[in-house]
Amino acid sequence: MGTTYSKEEILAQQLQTAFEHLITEVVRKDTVFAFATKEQVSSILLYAKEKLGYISFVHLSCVDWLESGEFELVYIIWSPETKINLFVKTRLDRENPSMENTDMIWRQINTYQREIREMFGVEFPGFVGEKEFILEDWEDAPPMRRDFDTLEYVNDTFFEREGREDKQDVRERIAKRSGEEIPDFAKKYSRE
Amino acid sequence: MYNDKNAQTIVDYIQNFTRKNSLFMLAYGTGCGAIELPATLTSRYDAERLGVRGAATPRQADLLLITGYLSTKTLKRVIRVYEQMQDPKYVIGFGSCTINGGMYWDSYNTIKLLDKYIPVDVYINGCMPRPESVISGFQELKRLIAAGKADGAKKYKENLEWYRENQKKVLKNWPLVEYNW
Amino acid sequence: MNSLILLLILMFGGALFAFILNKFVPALRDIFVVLLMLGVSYLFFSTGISNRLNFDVLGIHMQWGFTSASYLFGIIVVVLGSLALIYSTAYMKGKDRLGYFYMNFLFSIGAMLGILMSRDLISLFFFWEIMTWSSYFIVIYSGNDVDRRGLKYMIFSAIGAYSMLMAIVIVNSFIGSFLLEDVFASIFAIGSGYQIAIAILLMIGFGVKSAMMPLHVWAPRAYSESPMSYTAVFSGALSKMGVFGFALVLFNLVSTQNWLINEVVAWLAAITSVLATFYAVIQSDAKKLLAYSSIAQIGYIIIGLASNTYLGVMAGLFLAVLHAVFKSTLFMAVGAVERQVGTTDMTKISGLIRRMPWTFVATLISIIALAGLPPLGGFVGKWMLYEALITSGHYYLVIMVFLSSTAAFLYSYRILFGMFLGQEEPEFAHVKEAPLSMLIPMLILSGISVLSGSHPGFILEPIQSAMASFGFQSNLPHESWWELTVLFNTWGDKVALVNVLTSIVGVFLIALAFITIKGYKNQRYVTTKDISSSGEIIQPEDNMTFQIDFYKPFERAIWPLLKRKIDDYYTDFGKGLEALFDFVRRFYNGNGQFYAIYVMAFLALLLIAGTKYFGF
Amino acid sequence: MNTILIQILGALATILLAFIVGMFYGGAHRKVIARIQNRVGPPIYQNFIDVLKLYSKETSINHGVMQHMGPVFAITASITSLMFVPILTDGNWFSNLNFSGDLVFLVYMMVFGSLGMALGAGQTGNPNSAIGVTRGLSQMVGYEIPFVMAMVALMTQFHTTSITGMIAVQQQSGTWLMFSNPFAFMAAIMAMLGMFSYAPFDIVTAPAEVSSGPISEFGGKYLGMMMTSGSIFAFVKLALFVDIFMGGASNLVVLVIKTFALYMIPVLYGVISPRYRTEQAITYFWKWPLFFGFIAILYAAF
Amino acid sequence: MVISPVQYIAIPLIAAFLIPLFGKLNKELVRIIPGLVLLYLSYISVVLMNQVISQNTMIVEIIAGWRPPWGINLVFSPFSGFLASLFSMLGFIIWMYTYNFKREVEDAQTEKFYVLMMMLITGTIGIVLTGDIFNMFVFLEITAISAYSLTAFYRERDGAEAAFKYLLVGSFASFFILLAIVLLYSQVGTLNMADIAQKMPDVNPYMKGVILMLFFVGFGIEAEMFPLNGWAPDVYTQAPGPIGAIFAGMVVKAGIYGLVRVIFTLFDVHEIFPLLMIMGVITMAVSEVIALRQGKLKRMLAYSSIGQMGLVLVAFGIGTHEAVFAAIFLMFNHAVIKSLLFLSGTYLVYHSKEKNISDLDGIGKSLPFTSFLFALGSLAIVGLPPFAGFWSKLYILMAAADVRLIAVIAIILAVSVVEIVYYFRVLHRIYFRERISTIEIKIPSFNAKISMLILAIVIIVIGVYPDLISGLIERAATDLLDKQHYIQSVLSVGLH
Repeated sequence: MGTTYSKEEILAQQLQTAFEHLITEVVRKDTVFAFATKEQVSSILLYAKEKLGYISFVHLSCVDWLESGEFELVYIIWSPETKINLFVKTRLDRENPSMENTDMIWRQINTYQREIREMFGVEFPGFVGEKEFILEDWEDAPPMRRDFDTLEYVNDTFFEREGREDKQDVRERIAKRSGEEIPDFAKKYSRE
Repeated sequence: MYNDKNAQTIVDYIQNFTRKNSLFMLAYGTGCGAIELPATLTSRYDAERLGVRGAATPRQADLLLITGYLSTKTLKRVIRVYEQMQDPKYVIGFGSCTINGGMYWDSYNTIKLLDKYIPVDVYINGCMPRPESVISGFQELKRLIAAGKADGAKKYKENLEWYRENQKKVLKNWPLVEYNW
Repeated sequence: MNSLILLLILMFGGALFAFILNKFVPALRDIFVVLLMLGVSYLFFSTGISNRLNFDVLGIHMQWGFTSASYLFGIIVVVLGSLALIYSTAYMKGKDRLGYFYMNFLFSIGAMLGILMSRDLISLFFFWEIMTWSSYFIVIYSGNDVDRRGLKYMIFSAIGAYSMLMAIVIVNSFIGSFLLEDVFASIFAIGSGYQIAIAILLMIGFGVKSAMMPLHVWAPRAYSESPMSYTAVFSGALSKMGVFGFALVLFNLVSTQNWLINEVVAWLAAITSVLATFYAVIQSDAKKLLAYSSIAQIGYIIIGLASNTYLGVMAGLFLAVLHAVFKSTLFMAVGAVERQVGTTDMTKISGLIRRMPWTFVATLISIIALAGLPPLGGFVGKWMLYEALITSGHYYLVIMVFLSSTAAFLYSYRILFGMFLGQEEPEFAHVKEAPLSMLIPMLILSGISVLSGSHPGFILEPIQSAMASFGFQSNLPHESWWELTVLFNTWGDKVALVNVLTSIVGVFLIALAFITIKGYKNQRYVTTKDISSSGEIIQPEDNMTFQIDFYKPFERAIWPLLKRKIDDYYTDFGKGLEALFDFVRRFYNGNGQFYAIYVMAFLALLLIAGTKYFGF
Repeated sequence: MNTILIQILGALATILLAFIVGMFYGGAHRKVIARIQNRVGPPIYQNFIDVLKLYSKETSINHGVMQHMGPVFAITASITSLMFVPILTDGNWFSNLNFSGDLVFLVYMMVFGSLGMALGAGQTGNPNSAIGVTRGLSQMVGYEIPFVMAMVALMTQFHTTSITGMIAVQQQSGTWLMFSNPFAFMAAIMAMLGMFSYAPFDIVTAPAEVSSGPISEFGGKYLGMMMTSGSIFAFVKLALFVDIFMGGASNLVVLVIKTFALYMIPVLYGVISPRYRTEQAITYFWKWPLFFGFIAILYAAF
Repeated sequence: MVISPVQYIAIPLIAAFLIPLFGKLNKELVRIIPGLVLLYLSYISVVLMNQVISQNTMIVEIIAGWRPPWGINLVFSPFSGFLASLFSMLGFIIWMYTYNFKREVEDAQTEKFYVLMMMLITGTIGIVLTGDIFNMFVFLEITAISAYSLTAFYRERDGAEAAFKYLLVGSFASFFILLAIVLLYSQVGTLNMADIAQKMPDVNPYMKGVILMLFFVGFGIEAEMFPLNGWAPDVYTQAPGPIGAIFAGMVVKAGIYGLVRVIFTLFDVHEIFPLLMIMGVITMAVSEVIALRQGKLKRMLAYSSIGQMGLVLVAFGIGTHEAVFAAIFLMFNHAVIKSLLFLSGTYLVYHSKEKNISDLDGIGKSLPFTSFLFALGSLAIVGLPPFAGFWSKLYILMAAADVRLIAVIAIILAVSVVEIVYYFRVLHRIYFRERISTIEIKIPSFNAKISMLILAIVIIVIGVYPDLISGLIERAATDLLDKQHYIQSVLSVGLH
């Protein structure tokens, strides 16, 4: 028909043919998003690694979508042939978040999972790893969740030296300087 | 030995002389301040001419140098290392973070005030202190030693319970086996 | 009755009786064997060397009786045998087939005494074979992997024994007598080719038992997998039978024209000791380590004997005695650890020093003796060996010995560290010191090691008389044994052992007093978990001991030497043979017609060829 | 009685001499390194201060009796070796016991300390100690062989195994043995680089890798005694080399000059060298030094 | 009753025919009668041997009044007497073993078994005792026919096949020997062996060669010489255990007796000795290495037996007095030891269908006594002191060394190593494996134990004190080598 597809579109189509109901989006050059369900993630990763040549694991991160009550896990993988970053995104319920363990696909996922478990409290059932990664003996809520109040915790836990002047929340000032609005939902968690 | 500052015996004098002129330093370099130490120790500033030299393990060391912020996780190690050192021993806090938390004043994971947890003989201010300041800190410590006033270890021994209480406030599940005290 | 016969009857009859006793009254078995062995020891010491017994079997004239040389080895055998049996009573407690074990144990000790009292080659061989199979039965006692390990031992022993037998019958065909005296007297009258062949064949036989390269492949596993109480005797005394045989051959059957044999033997022994030491270094199992170490040490002994100088032979025999002493102590100590802890894998155990202090002391003393450090006995032997080799011009040989004994420091340290030092683990907190009947033999033997370091005279005196029987006249001053404390080499250089001892002990005590008194009040013990580990906090259950790949850097450095083991060549050879045998087997294809054809063909062949070649 | 008194006093004087000289040499070592790195460096007496401070440190913990005895083994070895090395060729004062030992004995005595130390280090349970010890022992196998080859070459060449005999040979012939058998000297000197464990053969105590290796659990008086022992031992090695290769010394000044000159070889070689891994060190010793040793023996024997 | 060598032949032959009759009277008698007969034979052996040795003669028994060289005669010389005594005593021990053996088979079978066994023993004893070459052939046929039947005793396919192979090859043997006898008779005109020996120098050398070759092959088949021994492994494997012992202990020995009697006495040609020795070496080497690769116990024992026979042939082939002494000693030792191995081995694989060595795993715990005796036999057969096998091997080696046959010594010793390997492999399985096989275990009956124990005691006693029988063997060797004495003794009988 004469239509030529870019390599990103080819990838998107490949993924869509392989997985039903998978939403893909070509964001920009060399970047493709795939919005998967929780169950699909591991098979997409495996498929991409084994069949499509996405042999390099770049990153696994977590986003706290407090307002919609969800965590979003983003797996970023990369192929040395096509040079495309494939973002596989999935959303978890914020109540008792849990995700399939995928560290058998790439061993380095282990480290990211440890971090996410500690910082966000996302559980990975069946996952073997050292119990503590960064926070030893942490008893509070996971600190990277947006509803965790850092200042209150600091005041409760640590000693402060008297007479320190520069101790204040600078977010308002930064927002003013750059001319941005602090969104309403964020104000709720503001220190002031 | 330290109780009467004005009356040093000749033995004390010799001891203090050797101690101040031979400081085996254990640099606890977790913070960013560790980058200043190579400069301090090598050709440009040459701390070795003052008798300061690196020690590899706390057993051999006299001086614990804490270079910068301490997270709760590293605090545990620092206490451990400090307790493994043998008397007489001195601590230098290095940089603003050890003094008042510095830029990490509202971090959930770094301590703000080092001398609540272990006794600090000398603080060196700055973020970061340059090698000149570090050497000046060494000189201050030497002055204290010569005067018999660098008695942090003794304070720690005497007020151990107070220190422990503070330490345990941060380190929830007290992890240290009580080997040394 | 002649006490020699009584000795043998007691040993062999006692062995059978122990077996039967075990069936009916197991409780008395231990007491019986120990008493029997003590009685035999008493009998042995009261026998002396002048007793001779002559008799004929099948028209072969035989003679029994100890010479001063064999008496020296006999002392090793009975002393080690008694101590090892005392040790056994505790070590073997609760294992099965004890009747079998003790029977073969006593058999092999009896056979060793038999070998030593043989003054003719046939009874020597007779007892040699008894020793072989009785030790073989103990080697396979543990029952694991007998097909490979046991067979290897048996095959090599058989090869050795049969080469001996071949030499024996050839000697007899020339001389017409099996008596050692006759053989020694007239060996040089026969053709020099046969002379050399006889010496070599005999040395193959003795070389197998003393585990000399390339006949050593049976030894590591045979030593390491026998019960340790027997390995003490196995490595300490039984391998010395090979040394005894070497002494007989080298001093009596090799003429001075054939000095090359001496050199070749010495070099083979040197290579043995170097390679075995290297293998010992890379072992991680204490028993195997000691097994390789034994091979290496016997290498030194044979080098000493083969050097054929007064000092060298004295060094060889001294080391033979001392090796029996310290190596059996070490095997006993390892056995004690095995019994108390359950394993000898040094990657698993660590930090037993406070649990088993006396075992540690015995091990430490024996290791110092093994490593040849002054002021213990090992140094005396090593010193004599080096000086003998240097003064007799074996320059490169002495380097080999030095290489081997320097590398021996590595495994010496390994075994002390692996078992006793390192971190003390909670899983070994329950471990108790070995029972007294195991400790006493070890400590007695350690005492001998210590005493021999400064006053070696009490060992050198019997060695002197043994050497006189080999034709080396004593040049030591005739002093009481406690006065013999200065060793000389032929260039007149000396080492004064008492000065050494005084200096070491004096400085050691002063320094120890100083370091102990200084700050005595503040002195305190901290556990091995309290170590500086870059701040990491070691929990009691963490084991930080460095045990795996202990000498990896060294292993890398010597890797080219270790790439291929001699064992592999033998295995390949064996496989090739079996394939060949399978081929031969096809001859019997099970078909009757073929068999009939064979018969006809054979007859035809005979009829055709017979007239031609058999000349009717 | 008088001779015994002189012997004891002489022994004490020897120890003191060895200690002082060794300490100053240690200071000089640090100073030389500093100057080469364009630093001022510590004063030359810095090592005395360090040792005194270590002895004056108060708390002393140990992990058991072997650790307690480790430094004692070390100092026993150094002092006993010292006793058997002739310090001066003339006079009674520094002769000690050197008439009753020989080179083979000395070679073994020198190992004694390392093994004793290794036992002490082993008991601390520190993995770094054990790693350091294994490296040290492996390296020892490396350098002992060329050293012994050199010694054997000299022994065979001059038909004596004692040091006094070697000195006598040199005094008779008037030539130093380093010229009589230069190959042996080469081998021995290269082995000496390893014996001193300075760079490039300092992987045993590499502070950044194994946190000072065997001594990582030793502090206070233990470390002090080890430094003492190390200084004495350095002196012993130097005196031994001077005796064997450089004709001995007739008085203390000559002794100091000769030993210092010799000492500068490992120091200067170390300053400009990076660090070898253990197997590299072993192969280093088993290449050229071994070759020289081989040649030396051939040269001596024929 | 006057004791005479004739009784060796007559009594068991009569007993063999009477056994079925006694079987009608009492079933137990069938089992008892052979024992009594063999006991009596053992008794007369002792008496006759004593007589022969002490008077330094040989007993020549004339049958039917015809004096040699015309009639058939029996010669009880030290050599043949020794073998006859050995056969009768061994026969008695084996009978003791068989007394309760296979009680489950039907009575008719038992009768047949004993009839055949008696005939077999009669035949073997006849071979060694007879002084007439044709008579020897007759006894050989008696032996062979009963052996064929016994091989197929179990009436199984494999047994029948083995028997058929034996029959096939055995008939060649009979044919060759008969042919040789015919040719010989045509040359010398007599069948008496002493007479033949006397007249042998007159025979045409070419005919002599042919006849000797025919004898060589014929007796070689019976003596299991390579490559004529194809029948042997199957027969040993398929025959009942005690019969295997009889084969190894007697039948083969009788074959060897025939061979050496023909070679040493009749022909006395020394040119054949190297051939004998070479064939012995090949037999030994080939069969021992094949034994190494066997997976079945009895087959292994069979090959081992062949190997030992090879060794005997080597010793005879050396031909010196010492060698012959060693050979006879080895024949004795082998008869005893191999019988012990067959007897004990039979119980070890009693219920096993395949008789695989792997079925022996861990049997040492279940059958301690039998296993122990098997182990003892193994140690003895490979020639380890202090057991009997050692001395005979030693003597063979000494004899070989005396004539500088170094290569032969080396081969014998190398083969001994192979022997050690396969016997010890079996011992390992017996003692050091876990028992996994579910095959039922048969405990030996008391009499079987006693019989095996007797053999074991003989082995140990001879091993420790070989002089016990060395005198007899010495005389036997002298007898075999002293041809003139044999001729004179036989031919002078009845002359006075």
